[in-house]
Amino acid sequence: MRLSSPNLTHNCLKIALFTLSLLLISLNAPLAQDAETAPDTAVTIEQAVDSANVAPLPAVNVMVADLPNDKGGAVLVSWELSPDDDGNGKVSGYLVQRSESKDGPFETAGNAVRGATKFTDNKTDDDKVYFYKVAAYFEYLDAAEEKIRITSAATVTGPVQSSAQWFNMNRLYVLLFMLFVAGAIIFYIEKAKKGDEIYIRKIAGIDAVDEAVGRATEMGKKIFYIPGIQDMNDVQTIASIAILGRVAQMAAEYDTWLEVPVSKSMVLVTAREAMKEAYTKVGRPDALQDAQVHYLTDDQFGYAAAIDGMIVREKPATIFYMGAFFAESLILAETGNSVGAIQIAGTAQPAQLPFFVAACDYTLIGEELFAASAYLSREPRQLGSLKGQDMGKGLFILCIIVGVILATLNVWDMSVIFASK
Amino acid sequence: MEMISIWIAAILTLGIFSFLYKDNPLYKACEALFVGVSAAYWAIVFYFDNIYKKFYEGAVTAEEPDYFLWIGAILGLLFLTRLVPKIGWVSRWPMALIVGATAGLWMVGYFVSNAMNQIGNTISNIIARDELTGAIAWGETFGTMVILVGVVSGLVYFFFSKEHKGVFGATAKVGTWFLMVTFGASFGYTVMSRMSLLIGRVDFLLGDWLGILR
Amino acid sequence: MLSTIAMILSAIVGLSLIYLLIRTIQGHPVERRIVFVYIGLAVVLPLLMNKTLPLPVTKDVRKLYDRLEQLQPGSKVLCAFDYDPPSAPELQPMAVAFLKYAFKKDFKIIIMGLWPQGPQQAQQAIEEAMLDPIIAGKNLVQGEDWVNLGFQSGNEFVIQSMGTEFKRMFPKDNRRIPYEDIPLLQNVVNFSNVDFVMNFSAGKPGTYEWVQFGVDRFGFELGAGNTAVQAPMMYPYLRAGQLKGLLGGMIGAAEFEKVLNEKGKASTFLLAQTFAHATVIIFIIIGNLAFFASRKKKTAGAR
Amino acid sequence: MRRQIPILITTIAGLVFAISYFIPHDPFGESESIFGDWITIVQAFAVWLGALNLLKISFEKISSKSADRHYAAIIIVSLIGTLAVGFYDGYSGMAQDPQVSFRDPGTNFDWLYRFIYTPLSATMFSMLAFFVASASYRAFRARNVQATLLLIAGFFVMGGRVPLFDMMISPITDFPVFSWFADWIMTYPNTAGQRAIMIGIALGIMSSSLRIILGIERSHIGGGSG
Repeated sequence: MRLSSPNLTHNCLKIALFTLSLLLISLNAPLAQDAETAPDTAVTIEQAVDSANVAPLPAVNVMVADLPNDKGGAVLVSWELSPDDDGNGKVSGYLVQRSESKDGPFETAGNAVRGATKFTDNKTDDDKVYFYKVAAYFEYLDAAEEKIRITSAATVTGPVQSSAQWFNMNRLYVLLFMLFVAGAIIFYIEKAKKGDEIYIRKIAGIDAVDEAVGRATEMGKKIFYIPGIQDMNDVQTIASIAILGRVAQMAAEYDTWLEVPVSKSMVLVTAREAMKEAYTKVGRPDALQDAQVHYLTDDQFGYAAAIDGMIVREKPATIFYMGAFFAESLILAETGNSVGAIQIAGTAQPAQLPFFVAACDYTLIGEELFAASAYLSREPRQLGSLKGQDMGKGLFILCIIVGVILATLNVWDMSVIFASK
Repeated sequence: MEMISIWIAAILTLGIFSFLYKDNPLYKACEALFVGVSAAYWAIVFYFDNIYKKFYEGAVTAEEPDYFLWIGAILGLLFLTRLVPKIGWVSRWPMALIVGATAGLWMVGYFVSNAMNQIGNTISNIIARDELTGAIAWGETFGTMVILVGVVSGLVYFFFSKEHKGVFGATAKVGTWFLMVTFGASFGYTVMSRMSLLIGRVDFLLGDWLGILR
Repeated sequence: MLSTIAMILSAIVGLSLIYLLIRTIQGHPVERRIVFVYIGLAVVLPLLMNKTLPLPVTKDVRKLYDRLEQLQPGSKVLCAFDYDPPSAPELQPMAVAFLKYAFKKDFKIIIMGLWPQGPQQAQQAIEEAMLDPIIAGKNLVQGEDWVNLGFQSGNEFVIQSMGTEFKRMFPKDNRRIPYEDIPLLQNVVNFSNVDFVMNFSAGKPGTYEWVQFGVDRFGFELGAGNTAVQAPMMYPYLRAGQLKGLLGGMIGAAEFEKVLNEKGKASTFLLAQTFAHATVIIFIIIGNLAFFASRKKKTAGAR
Repeated sequence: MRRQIPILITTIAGLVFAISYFIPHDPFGESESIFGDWITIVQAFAVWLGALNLLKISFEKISSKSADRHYAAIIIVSLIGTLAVGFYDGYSGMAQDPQVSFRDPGTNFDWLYRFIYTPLSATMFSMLAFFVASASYRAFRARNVQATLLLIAGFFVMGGRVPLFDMMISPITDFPVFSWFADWIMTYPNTAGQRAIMIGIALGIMSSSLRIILGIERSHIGGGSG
C-alpha cells in the first residue's frame, strides 16, 4: 500500500518521536503570527540561564524554486531540518523571510511548524526576483510571562522568480486516457447515428417487464410507474422516462391502466409527452387519459406517503421504480411488497440499491438503468455513449491485468501513470 | 425561557412522530412549519454569506470594486425570471452556465479521482510485504487479491456490449456477488445511520426534555 | 432503579419476540405500527440503563488518530463542517471530540462550511469544547486560535476556487472581519499553507467533493468523519490514500472518543445502538423464516 | 437566439473548467476563478428562487381555496417570519461593536435554529429508523442468491460494527471475531465493489459531460436531441 511518500514517512517518524517531549514546553507558547523583521544574527539574552535559551542552529540546505505546474505567483521554499530540530525541544518553528534584494531588508513571508521542511510563498509577483532566508527559532515565556523568541542565523538563498506554466506535465496521462475514452464515445455516437447496429446485452430486469405487464393484464389490475423524486435535470430521470415509453407501449397494447404519479412539474410534462407518443405508436391515442400521469407533491416524504396510500387502496399488480430515489425507497418498496405486487426497480443511487435488491423482484443496478434506457429507446446518443464507455472499461480492465502481472513480476510499476496529482 | 424553548422543541418532535401512528393534521402542520422555516433559513444564510458578503461588499461598497461580480448578480437575477412564465426562458442562461461548468469540472474530477486513481491503486504487486520486516503479509496479500478480482469482475458485469456467456459470463456472475456484498455492507451501515438519528431524538426527549437521563 | 426496570422490561420485550415469530410463521404478520413500538423500545430502554460497552477501535479510526498525532502544535487545520441537524447525532460527537483534541494540542482551527447549517453546528461544537476546563484555561481567542469563516454557496466550485485563494470565497469571516485582518490567516493563502484538512460530511457536497476537487487537485491531506450511510463509499479513497482516515457514523464517533480519550455522547449511545441493530437483525430473521415457511407450504400444496 | 446563446455559454464554461485542469496558465486559470465567483452568486439566487416559488405556490393554494390551504398559510407565515427574524438579526448584528453574526449563540435566529428547525428536521429523518425496521421485517427477503448474499453481508456488518455478537462469544474468546470480520468486509470486498461502481459512474459522467459540452445533450436548456 502506498500511503505516503518515503520522505514524508521519514519525517513523520521523526516528528512522532519528539512530539511528546516538545508538548510540555510548547503548551503555553503558541507560534507568533505577526509580521516582524527578525534579527539576522543570534540573540543572546542576559537572563538566559537555561541552556535551551541559546539560539538554535539554522535550517540547512535551503532551496528555492518556482512552484511547478501552477498559474504563477508562488515560490516553493524547502530546507532540511535544523540539527537542533531533533526532539530536544530547542526548535519551536521556522521563520521564512524574503526580500527583493540580496542585502535586504527582509520581511516575513511565513512561519512553519517544527519538523516542517517546506513552505509555499503564495504572495509573489511573477515580474520580481526574490531572495529567501529560513531561520529556526526557539520561543519561551520568561518570568514575566512575556514571550521571548530567539532566532537563529540564516543564510540568504536566491534569486528565484515565480512563473506560470502552460501545461501541467503531471497530468499528461490523464489527458491521454481522456482523449481515448472521449474519442471512442464520439466515434460510436456517429456510428449509431449512421444506423449501424450496436449490440447491447440482455438485462434481466428488462426481460421481466413483459411478464410484469402481462400479469397485471391477467389480473385486471393497475400498473404503477414511479419515476423518482428528482427533476428532469437528473440523467436518471431522463433514463426513466425512456423506459416509461416502452412500458406505456406495452400497457397500451394490452389495454392495462398505467398510472404515473410524479413529484416534479417538469417530469409531469415530459412523462405525459412520452406516454402520448407511446399510445400513438400502437394506434390507441384515445385510450390515454390525463389522469394517468398526475402530480402529487414536491416534498420527499409527502410524495412517499401519498404513493403509499395509493398502493394500499388500489393494490396494483405491478410497480416500477425507475429513477433517482433517496430515503423514501424503502418505504415504497415495503408497501408494494405488502400488497403482493411484482416490483421492478432501477436506480443509480448506491445507497438505495440494497433496499430495492432486498425488497423487489428485479433490480437494475446502477449503470444498468442507463443501459436499459438505451436498449429500449435505441437512441443513437445513448447507444453510442454506452459502447464508448465500454471501450473505456475494456481499456481499464486490460491495464489492471497487465499492470498487476508486471508489478508482481517486479518488471514495471504501471500504477505511476494512473496516480496523478 | 430555556424551559419553554425545550418544551416547544419537544412538542414539535412529538408532532412529527405522530405520523408513525397515522397521517394527521398535527403532523401536517409541523411539516408545513418545517418547509417554511427551512426555506427561509436557507434564504437568509445565502443572503448574508453570499449575496451580501461576496457580491454587495465586493462589487458595490468595496474600495476597489470587482465589477466582474455584477455579471454574476445579473445572471442570478435572470434566474429569478422563472417566476414569470412569459420571460422564463432567459433563466436558461444562468442554468447553462451552471450545467456547463459542472460538466467541465466533473468530467475531469470524476475521471481522475474515481477512475484513474482507483485503477492506479488496484495495480500493485499482489504479494504484499510487511513494511518493516519484508516478510509476506498473508492477510493483506489475500485482501489485495480479493480487491483485484472484485474490481475486474465488477467492471465486467457493467460491460454491456458483449453477451454474458462462457468465461465472460462467469466473471460477470462473480461481479454480481461482489456487488451484493457491497450492497449488504451499505445496507448494514444505513441501518446503523438511521438508528443513530433516532437515538439522537430519543436522547433529546428523555434527557433534555424529561430530564430522566443521568 | 430506572436501570433495573429497563432491564426487566427489555427481557419481557425480548420474549415477546418469540410470539411475534410464531404469529408470522402462521402467516399473520403483525402491523407495522407494532414493529415501530419495538424499535422505539429498543432505543429507549438501553438509554435508561446507562451502561457503556467495550468497543474495539478499527484501523480506519486509528489511522486518522496516528496522522493527527504527527501534527505539531501550531499546525493549521482547515475544518469543513458539511452537515445539518438531522445528521448531528452522528457527526456532532465527532466534531466535539476533534475540536477538544485539537485545542488541547494547540492546533489553529479554520472553520468553514459548504452546507449552510455547517458553521452553525460548528459554533455549537466550539461552545461545547470550550466547557472543557483545560481548554477554558487556555483563554483561546477567536481570530488567533480559531476562526469561523462561515458558509459559501457553490458546492464543489468553492473548493476549486479555494485552491487558488481562500479569500476569494471567504472575503470576511463569520463576524465580518476582513480576511487580511485576521491574525490566524496571515500567510494562509490557499491549501498549500494549511497542514491538514478535516471534513465532517453528511452527503453532497462533502467528502466526495473534497477528495475529487481538493485532494486530487491541490494535494493536501484529508481526514473525514462521515455519516454511516456515506461511509462505505469512502473505502476506495481510503485505500488509495486519498483519505488519511475515516470515522464512520456514531460507532466511528465512539471509537474516536475512545482513542482520543474524550468521553462524549457517542460512547453513551453505544448500548442503544447495539439493541437497535439486534432488533433489526431479529426482524429480518423472523421475516425470512416466515417467508421460507410459506414457500415450503406453497410447494407442498402444489404437489 | 433562444437556443444558441445558452449552448454557447454551456460550451465555454465547460471547456474552461475542463481545460484549466491541464493548463494552469491564464486565461484559463483566471477565467476559472471568475466563473467560480459567478456560480456561487447564481446558486445563491437559485435558493431565493426556491423560497419565492414556495411562497407563490402557497399563495396560489390559498386563493384557489385548495384543501390544504391551511397548511399553505402556515408555510407563508413561518417563511416570512423566519426571514424577518433573520434580516433583523443580520443587520442589527452588523451595527454592534464587535459585530455579531446572525448565527452566533444568543441571537433570535439561533434560537429558531436550535428549537424549531433542529427538532423538526432531525425528527423527520429519524423516522426512517422505524421504516427501516418495518421494511426488514416485512419486505427484505432472501428471495434469490443475490438478495441472500446481500442480507448475509448486511447481517455481519450490522452485528459486527457494534459489540453485539462479540459479547455473545466472549465466554469462548476475547478476540473480537465479528468486528474483525465486519471490518474485513468493509476493507476488501466492499472496497472492490464500490470501486467497480465508482469507475463505471466516472465513465458515465464523463460521457454525459462530454455530450453536454459538445452541445449534443440539450435537455437542460429545454431542448431534446441535437
